[in-house]
Amino acid sequence: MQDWILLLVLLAVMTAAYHLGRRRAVSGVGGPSQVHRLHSLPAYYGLYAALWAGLPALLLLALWTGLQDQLVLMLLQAQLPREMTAGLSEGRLGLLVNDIKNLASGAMVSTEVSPELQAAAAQYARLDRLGRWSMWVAVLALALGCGWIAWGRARPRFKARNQVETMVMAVMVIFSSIAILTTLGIVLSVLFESLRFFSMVSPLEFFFGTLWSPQTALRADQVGASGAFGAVPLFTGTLMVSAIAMLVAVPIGLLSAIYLSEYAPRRLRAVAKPVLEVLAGIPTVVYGFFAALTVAPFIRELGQSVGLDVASESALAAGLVMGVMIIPFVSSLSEDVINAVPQSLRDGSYALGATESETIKRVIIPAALPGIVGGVLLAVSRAIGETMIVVMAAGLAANLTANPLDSVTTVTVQIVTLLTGDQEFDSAKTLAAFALGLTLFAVTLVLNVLALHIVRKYREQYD
Amino acid sequence: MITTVEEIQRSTSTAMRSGELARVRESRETVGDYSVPDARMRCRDIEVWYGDKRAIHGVNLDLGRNEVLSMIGPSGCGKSTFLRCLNRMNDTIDGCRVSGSIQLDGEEIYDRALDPVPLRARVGMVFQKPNPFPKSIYENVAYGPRIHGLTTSKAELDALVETSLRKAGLWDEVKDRLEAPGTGLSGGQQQRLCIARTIAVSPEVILMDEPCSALDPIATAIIEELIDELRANYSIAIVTHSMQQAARVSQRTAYFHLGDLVEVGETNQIFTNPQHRLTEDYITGRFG
Amino acid sequence: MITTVEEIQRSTSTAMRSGELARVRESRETVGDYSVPDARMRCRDIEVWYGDKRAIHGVNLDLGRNEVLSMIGPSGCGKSTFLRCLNRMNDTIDGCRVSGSIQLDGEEIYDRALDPVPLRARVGMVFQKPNPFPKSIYENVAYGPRIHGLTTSKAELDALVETSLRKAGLWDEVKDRLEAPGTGLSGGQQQRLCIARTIAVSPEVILMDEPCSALDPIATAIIEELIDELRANYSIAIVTHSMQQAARVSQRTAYFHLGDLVEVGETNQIFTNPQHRLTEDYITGRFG
Amino acid sequence: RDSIYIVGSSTVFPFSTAVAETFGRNTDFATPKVESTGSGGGLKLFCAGVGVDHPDITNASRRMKASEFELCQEAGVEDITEVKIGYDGIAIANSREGERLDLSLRDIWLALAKDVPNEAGELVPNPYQTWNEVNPDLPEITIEVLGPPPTSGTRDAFVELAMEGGCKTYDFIKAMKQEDKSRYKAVCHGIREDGAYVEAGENDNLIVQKLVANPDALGIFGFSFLDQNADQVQGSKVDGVEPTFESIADGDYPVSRSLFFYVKNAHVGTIPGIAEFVAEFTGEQAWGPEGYLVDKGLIPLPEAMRAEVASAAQSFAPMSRP
Amino acid sequence: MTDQTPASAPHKRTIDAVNASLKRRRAKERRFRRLGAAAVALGLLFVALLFADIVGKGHTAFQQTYIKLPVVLERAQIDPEGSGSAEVIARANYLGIIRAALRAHFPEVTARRDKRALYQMVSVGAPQLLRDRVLADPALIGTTAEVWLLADDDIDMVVKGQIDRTLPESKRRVKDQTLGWIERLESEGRITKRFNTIFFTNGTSREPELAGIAGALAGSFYTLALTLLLSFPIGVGAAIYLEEFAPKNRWTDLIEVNINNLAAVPSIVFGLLGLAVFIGIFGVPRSTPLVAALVLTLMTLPTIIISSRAALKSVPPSIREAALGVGASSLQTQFHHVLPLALPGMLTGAIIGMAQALGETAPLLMIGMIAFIVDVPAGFTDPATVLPVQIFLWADSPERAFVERTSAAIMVLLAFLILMNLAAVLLRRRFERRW
Ligand SMILES: Nc1ncnc2c1ncn2[C@@H]1O[C@H](COP(=O)(O)OP(=O)(O)OP(=O)(O)O)[C@@H](O)[C@H]1O
Ligand SMILES: Nc1ncnc2c1ncn2[C@@H]1O[C@H](COP(=O)(O)OP(=O)(O)OP(=O)(O)O)[C@@H](O)[C@H]1O
Ligand SMILES: [Mg+2]
Ligand SMILES: [Mg+2]
Ligand SMILES: O=P([O-])([O-])[O-]
Repeated sequence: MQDWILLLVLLAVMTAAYHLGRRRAVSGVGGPSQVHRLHSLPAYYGLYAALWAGLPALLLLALWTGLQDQLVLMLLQAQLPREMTAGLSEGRLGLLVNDIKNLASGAMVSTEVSPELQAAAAQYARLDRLGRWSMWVAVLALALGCGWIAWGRARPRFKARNQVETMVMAVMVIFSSIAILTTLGIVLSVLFESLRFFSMVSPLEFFFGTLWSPQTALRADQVGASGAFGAVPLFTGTLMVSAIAMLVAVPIGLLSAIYLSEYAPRRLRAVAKPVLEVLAGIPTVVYGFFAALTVAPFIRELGQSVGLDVASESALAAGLVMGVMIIPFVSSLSEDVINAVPQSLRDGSYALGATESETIKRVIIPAALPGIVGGVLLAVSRAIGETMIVVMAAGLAANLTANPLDSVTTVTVQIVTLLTGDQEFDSAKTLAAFALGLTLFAVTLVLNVLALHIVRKYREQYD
Repeated sequence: MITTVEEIQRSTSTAMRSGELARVRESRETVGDYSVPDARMRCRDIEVWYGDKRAIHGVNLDLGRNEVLSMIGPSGCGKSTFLRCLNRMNDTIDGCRVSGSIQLDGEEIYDRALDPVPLRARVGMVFQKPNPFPKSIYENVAYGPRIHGLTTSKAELDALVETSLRKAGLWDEVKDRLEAPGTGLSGGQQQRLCIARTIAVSPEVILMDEPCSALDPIATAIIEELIDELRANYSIAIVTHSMQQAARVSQRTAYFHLGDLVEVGETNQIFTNPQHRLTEDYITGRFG
Repeated sequence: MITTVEEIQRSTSTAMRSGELARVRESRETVGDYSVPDARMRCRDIEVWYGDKRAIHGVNLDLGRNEVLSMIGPSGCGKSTFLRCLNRMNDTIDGCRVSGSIQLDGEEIYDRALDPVPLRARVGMVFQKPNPFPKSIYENVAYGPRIHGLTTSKAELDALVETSLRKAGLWDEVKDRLEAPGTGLSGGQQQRLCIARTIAVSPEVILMDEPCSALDPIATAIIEELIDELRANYSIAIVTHSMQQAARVSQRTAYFHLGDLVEVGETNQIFTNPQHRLTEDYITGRFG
Repeated sequence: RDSIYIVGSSTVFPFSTAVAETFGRNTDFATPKVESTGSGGGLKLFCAGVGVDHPDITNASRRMKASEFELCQEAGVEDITEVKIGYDGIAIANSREGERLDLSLRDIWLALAKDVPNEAGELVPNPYQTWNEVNPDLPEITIEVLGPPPTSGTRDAFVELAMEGGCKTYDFIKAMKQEDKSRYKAVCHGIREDGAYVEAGENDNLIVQKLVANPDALGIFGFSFLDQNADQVQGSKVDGVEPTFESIADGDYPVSRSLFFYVKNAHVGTIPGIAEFVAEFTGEQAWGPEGYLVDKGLIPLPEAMRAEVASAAQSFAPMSRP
Repeated sequence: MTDQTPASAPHKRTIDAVNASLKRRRAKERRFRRLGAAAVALGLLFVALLFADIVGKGHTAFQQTYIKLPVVLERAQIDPEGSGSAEVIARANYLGIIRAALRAHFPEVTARRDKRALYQMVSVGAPQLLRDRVLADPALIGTTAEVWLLADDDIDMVVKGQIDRTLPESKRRVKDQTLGWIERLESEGRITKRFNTIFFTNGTSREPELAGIAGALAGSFYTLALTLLLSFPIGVGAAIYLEEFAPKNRWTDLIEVNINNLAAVPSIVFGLLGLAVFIGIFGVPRSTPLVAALVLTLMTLPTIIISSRAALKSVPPSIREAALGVGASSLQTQFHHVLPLALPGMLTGAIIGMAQALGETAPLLMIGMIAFIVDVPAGFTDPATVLPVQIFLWADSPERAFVERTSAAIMVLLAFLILMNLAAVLLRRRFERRW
């Protein structure tokens, strides 16, 4: 609660710093009529002061709120009477402290309240208050101090714009590096388990084996008939399901995008685009039920009526429904970039006697290609990462097959089932999930590198 | 030394003369004979609106066979707008409405049943701002012939591309980088590329919106020679700001002013003996 | 009647004369004095590459104070490229590299430490293709003054916008639709809008790439008058295809040919007595 | 933290949450937070240590394993109370539009095992395609059984009770148990992978719906789903016994398993409400034959056992090493 | 069409060629256009189909069955001392009162077993509701009031026709006896269906008739608000930097590929990351909107970055030149000119990314969001669950009544999605333009 107030106060300090910085810069050149003699616009001097007043203090605030509790508890533990803490393990101490906290905050306590406990609770409340007050003081002092220094710098020759832009740029660089850090985090969080997995199962078997059998012993007292970790069927399954999904999503999505941006009346476009986007937000459970209970039986009956043997779970059913789900990735993103192709290019083509469709196919699509590929890549990515639909409609059997009417499973599905079922963290089985994750990561990386090169090759720069 | 539009307008109220001549000189109707016998294109009562703004006020004008018609007039007077009506290019502008009748060889082009595709294949256009496709130079020129299926073999297409680029005077500059993107050309080169692109489909009527604005005299000469040559078979309407150019290439000239077609007539006559005061003011304000 | 580039080149081998004169006439170095005392901008050994293609081959050229320098040359010879070096506009083109030294008032502009932002505020540019912002006409002109804090009140800004538009000869045409989008103007109007936008920030050096290409004679005259007026305080480099215009507005003229600066000198001298054969061919190929 | 933190089995989740809710409603304590992590995942979290950040109770649809107990001990989770709360019947059901089957354990094993004995008594890959090949009394329909994946506790129980039960009826295999335990397990626990057994994920509602759509298929799922969907699916008799509350509670129906929860004794008395929660769970109004858990599909323990377990649980008698 | 002299051979060729192929080209054009229209129609059809399916299954959940009984609210039982204190009134045995009312209405039911079945017709939540009613209106004490009591989910299912009364008894959960009581109550006009407010005000529950979506809704709200707050600025900032400022070299290629690749990482792996980093290292509390938002931010970032970059790419370079040419700094150029033009595409990215985040369950599995949490969260660090997880859990519940509630929850989620997107969609429409 208090933190919110502090945040508001900080905001007020920033606003004040903005105005003061601005004022100082303006008066430095002798009033508003002389602002052109400033290096930058007055607002930049204000922003500079405000950013300096705000950012370090915010950082401190974030750090402090993260650490305050631990600090207070440490202090509290140090001050607890000997007899209370004697012989307690760290975890139990934590429980004791929890009791004290509960008592202090007026929540229910588990045991009778002894006077010592009462005293400790009071002490805790004191410490907590102290911590909060020192936080206020520290944060505000930092804000005022930094703000004052920044304010002092707001002299006419000071390159405020450059400074502010450097700060903004730094923030953007930090933002960009989040992607890298995420990757790093992902790799690190699967790497060690993967290595452990590969120490149990030979990579050769994993990468080239064609039999994936989850029926391995998960526990010492459970023995499976076959334990095979050949990941090939999983990758072919992933490939097939994603390919089917793309076969649905890319034509429908792209054609929708084209129709909406080039042919459709405005009104339709304004409605249809957001409506299609809803497809991306329907929970996958819903798609899963739809695929398993509506599409799969339909395909099965259709197949049987023409004499085909269709498994009740088929890659086709899962792929089709997944394709529907990712339509908006293709349609909306493509629509935006198609819409952004300058009208002059359309005019140039029409003036030569091209029909709309020729213009679209030969001029607009090539010009919008990088963006379209971006959308398609996102869609593929989503297809690869999707689980629920596949589990519900394509089953879990790792068949190495090229028949879309067979049941297949995908890498992601296996990862999820292995990680959410009954697990044991030192059996090859659960570890396989990590190895699969890492491998998938590597495979998609290679595919993305290829995609980047292809896009580079066909990129057309207009204007 | 200079006559601004403002000054011209101010002078309207002061420099009045009397009688028939004065009436012609201040006419609200088009001065001169806007019709030609056996016209290729015949425009009647054209009005163009951009939203609420009327850009063209009831213009009548014919484009004859084998003639070059030049359109002149101060910037913003509606030349491009009018030109874009002739192949229904205005259809692509949101909020632009065209009324009146435009006939190509006796056929109403704003007829709902009419397909603009063959129309635009017959009435080609070079835009005021060069707009090459973001494709290779070769593809830019080959685009039209390809979609219309004008050639049957790669060799034929190559030859057509070469002739078109040659005619536009661009061949020598680009012959060894036909695969380079058309957008990486200089301004004047882009303009010539767009001309080459248009003539590659041999339209019957060619509309050119300031085709030489970014060209040096030599390139201009090449284009003018091209226009002269094309006239043998085609009809050409050209917007230009250079009265010298209008005089050099066109047989008839139309003078537009603030959305009105003020005067139209033989090029010679317009430049030597303009009837309307506005035309005269414009012509005599000429430099060079 | 016509001299194509090709013919010029062919003639090179045939029409050789001997002696000093011949050497000048066929010189590979720039003919004429490219430097001026107390230059505003001083360019030395400028080379520009687009990828592997060299568009400018070692050009030396000065731009003096209070002078108008015009650059002429056949389309594609590198005029725009050179002009864009002067305010580091080429930085924005992928794969474009510039080498050599360019100084503005003695300061190296390609210095890594130099901030291109104030540089571009000091060296303004009007581009060859008009590129108004997709904002209102008013915002187009007001943008520069706003970001540089040139005005302190709305009234002042309004006044500045009006003066700039007036100077560019556009005020009367747009005064009652200042809120209309700048992209909905005619070609020539857009060009003038871009000129107004540039002069609104009163740069010290103005680079104009064919500023009058889409303008009628009257509007051209207004711009030329503007240039003449600006010269009193500023330096101006102008690319033009109209030799008449170059003769009218500029004190010095530079002739470019295929990436080389072939000749530079007093405008009078260049047009009456060109030294280099290429210059002469270009000048005498003139029409009108 | 002033509320109880429970993790563990998804099978016990419906019961645990029902108790949690009632407990929250009827006492002044905060409603416990119950996470569904699976038995293994729950025990992993549970055994990570003592302290506010660690769960107080974990549910399991099987008994804690020795290795897990070790893990707990190492992390200082020494005293653990084990509470067995009842049974979960595992139904083998099909659509009401199909014929009700009467299966023996041996039929089940023969239909689903990876390898089955041929006439000569040698183990060969399972050749059976229809039920009547397994047992001439059964109808001639294709063997297609939708069941949980190997990561599920239900699957383990099914394998141990139904498959192994059927497998043991062959004496030569039973004999194997002494000689070669792992081979015995491999034979009895191996489920065929040729498509007759369809791993259908853990959503039992989905299996029910799939059975309705496909009357020839059989499905394996928890008894509560059979109870709730009695109008659509019917449970096959196993060894002549129909799956009902009574038959499962009496132990007549052979395929059922025990459900448990484990309490971290160290947290009792420090996290408010644990003792009261355990009392609620082990009270007759909850787990008795007329308690609300029965409505949720829990099969209660026999009366004597309930009394015994309840008193042990409420006194938090630590379990011994399993 | 033309009757030109043979001299005009070339153009004759053109128009002839055009006319010769026109029919075919027009047919192609029509086909293409129809294909486009069909694609849009198909897409919309899918939406309609899914909606119809969901609404068809779920709309009944917005109604709930109540049973009207005369309830004797004796002062002696509720407030014996007549203190009128809320605390005393709250303590009273309302379960007993309700049971007594049932017994009084069905005096013929005497066997223990039958009585139990009778009591079960009323929801276990009914006493609490009665208590609230009495607390709100203490004047009721001492009277016999006709009270609408919340019915049990089985009764609800029968009344709504989800349980077929014509089936033989053995195939139904509701036995003949109960059915008889229901029919009697119906004939007496003592059964009604009312708007199900409980569904919108309660947290989850194991009793379908008491289960509500409020907790999950609040959880989703906090989670997505935070996700949007983090992912949009970060995504757009990163996109601008990478597209416009970063030097184009191997390193930035690597980043680009890397971001594309992150989009392909299965969402559950982000859950692993969140578990290891946010919970494991930074000590963010489990099962909270905070940790969920952090994980979902990482998951949606690639979507936003990629679409933002595509949008930035499609802004014509001449706009940038124009701004730079009047001396705008590159950052000003971006924020004043490029960003507004690219905004529609960026918003699309945000819309899709947020939609995905709203519907995602898998990564939340790893960070303790699959949980039974009754209390409605009031902040970013309260234990919470989110809509898709609630849907996932309800879909996995055996009770028949949860089927319609699952669909109803999906409807709520979709309504949430549409509301969430509305602002973005309107904003996007404002900024869309062609040039
Ligand atoms: N972005 C680019 N990429 C590659 N080559 C280019 C690019 N821009 C220009 N060029 C080439 O560089 C040369 C010089 O171009 P520049 O635009 O400077 O010519 P210019 O003198 O301005 O011609 P014009 O009068 O036609 O505008 C030309 O050959 C042109 O094709
Ligand atoms: N898309 C548009 N929307 C609104 N008004 C427009 C649009 N295009 C042109 N106009 C207006 O219509 C009038 C005529 O424009 P047009 O482009 O025809 O002029 P123009 O004669 O070609 O001029 P220029 O010589 O400058 O190219 C001008 O006032 C212009 O501002
Ligand atoms: Mg025009
Ligand atoms: Mg140029
Ligand atoms: O979640 P389970 O361990 O009971 O399958």
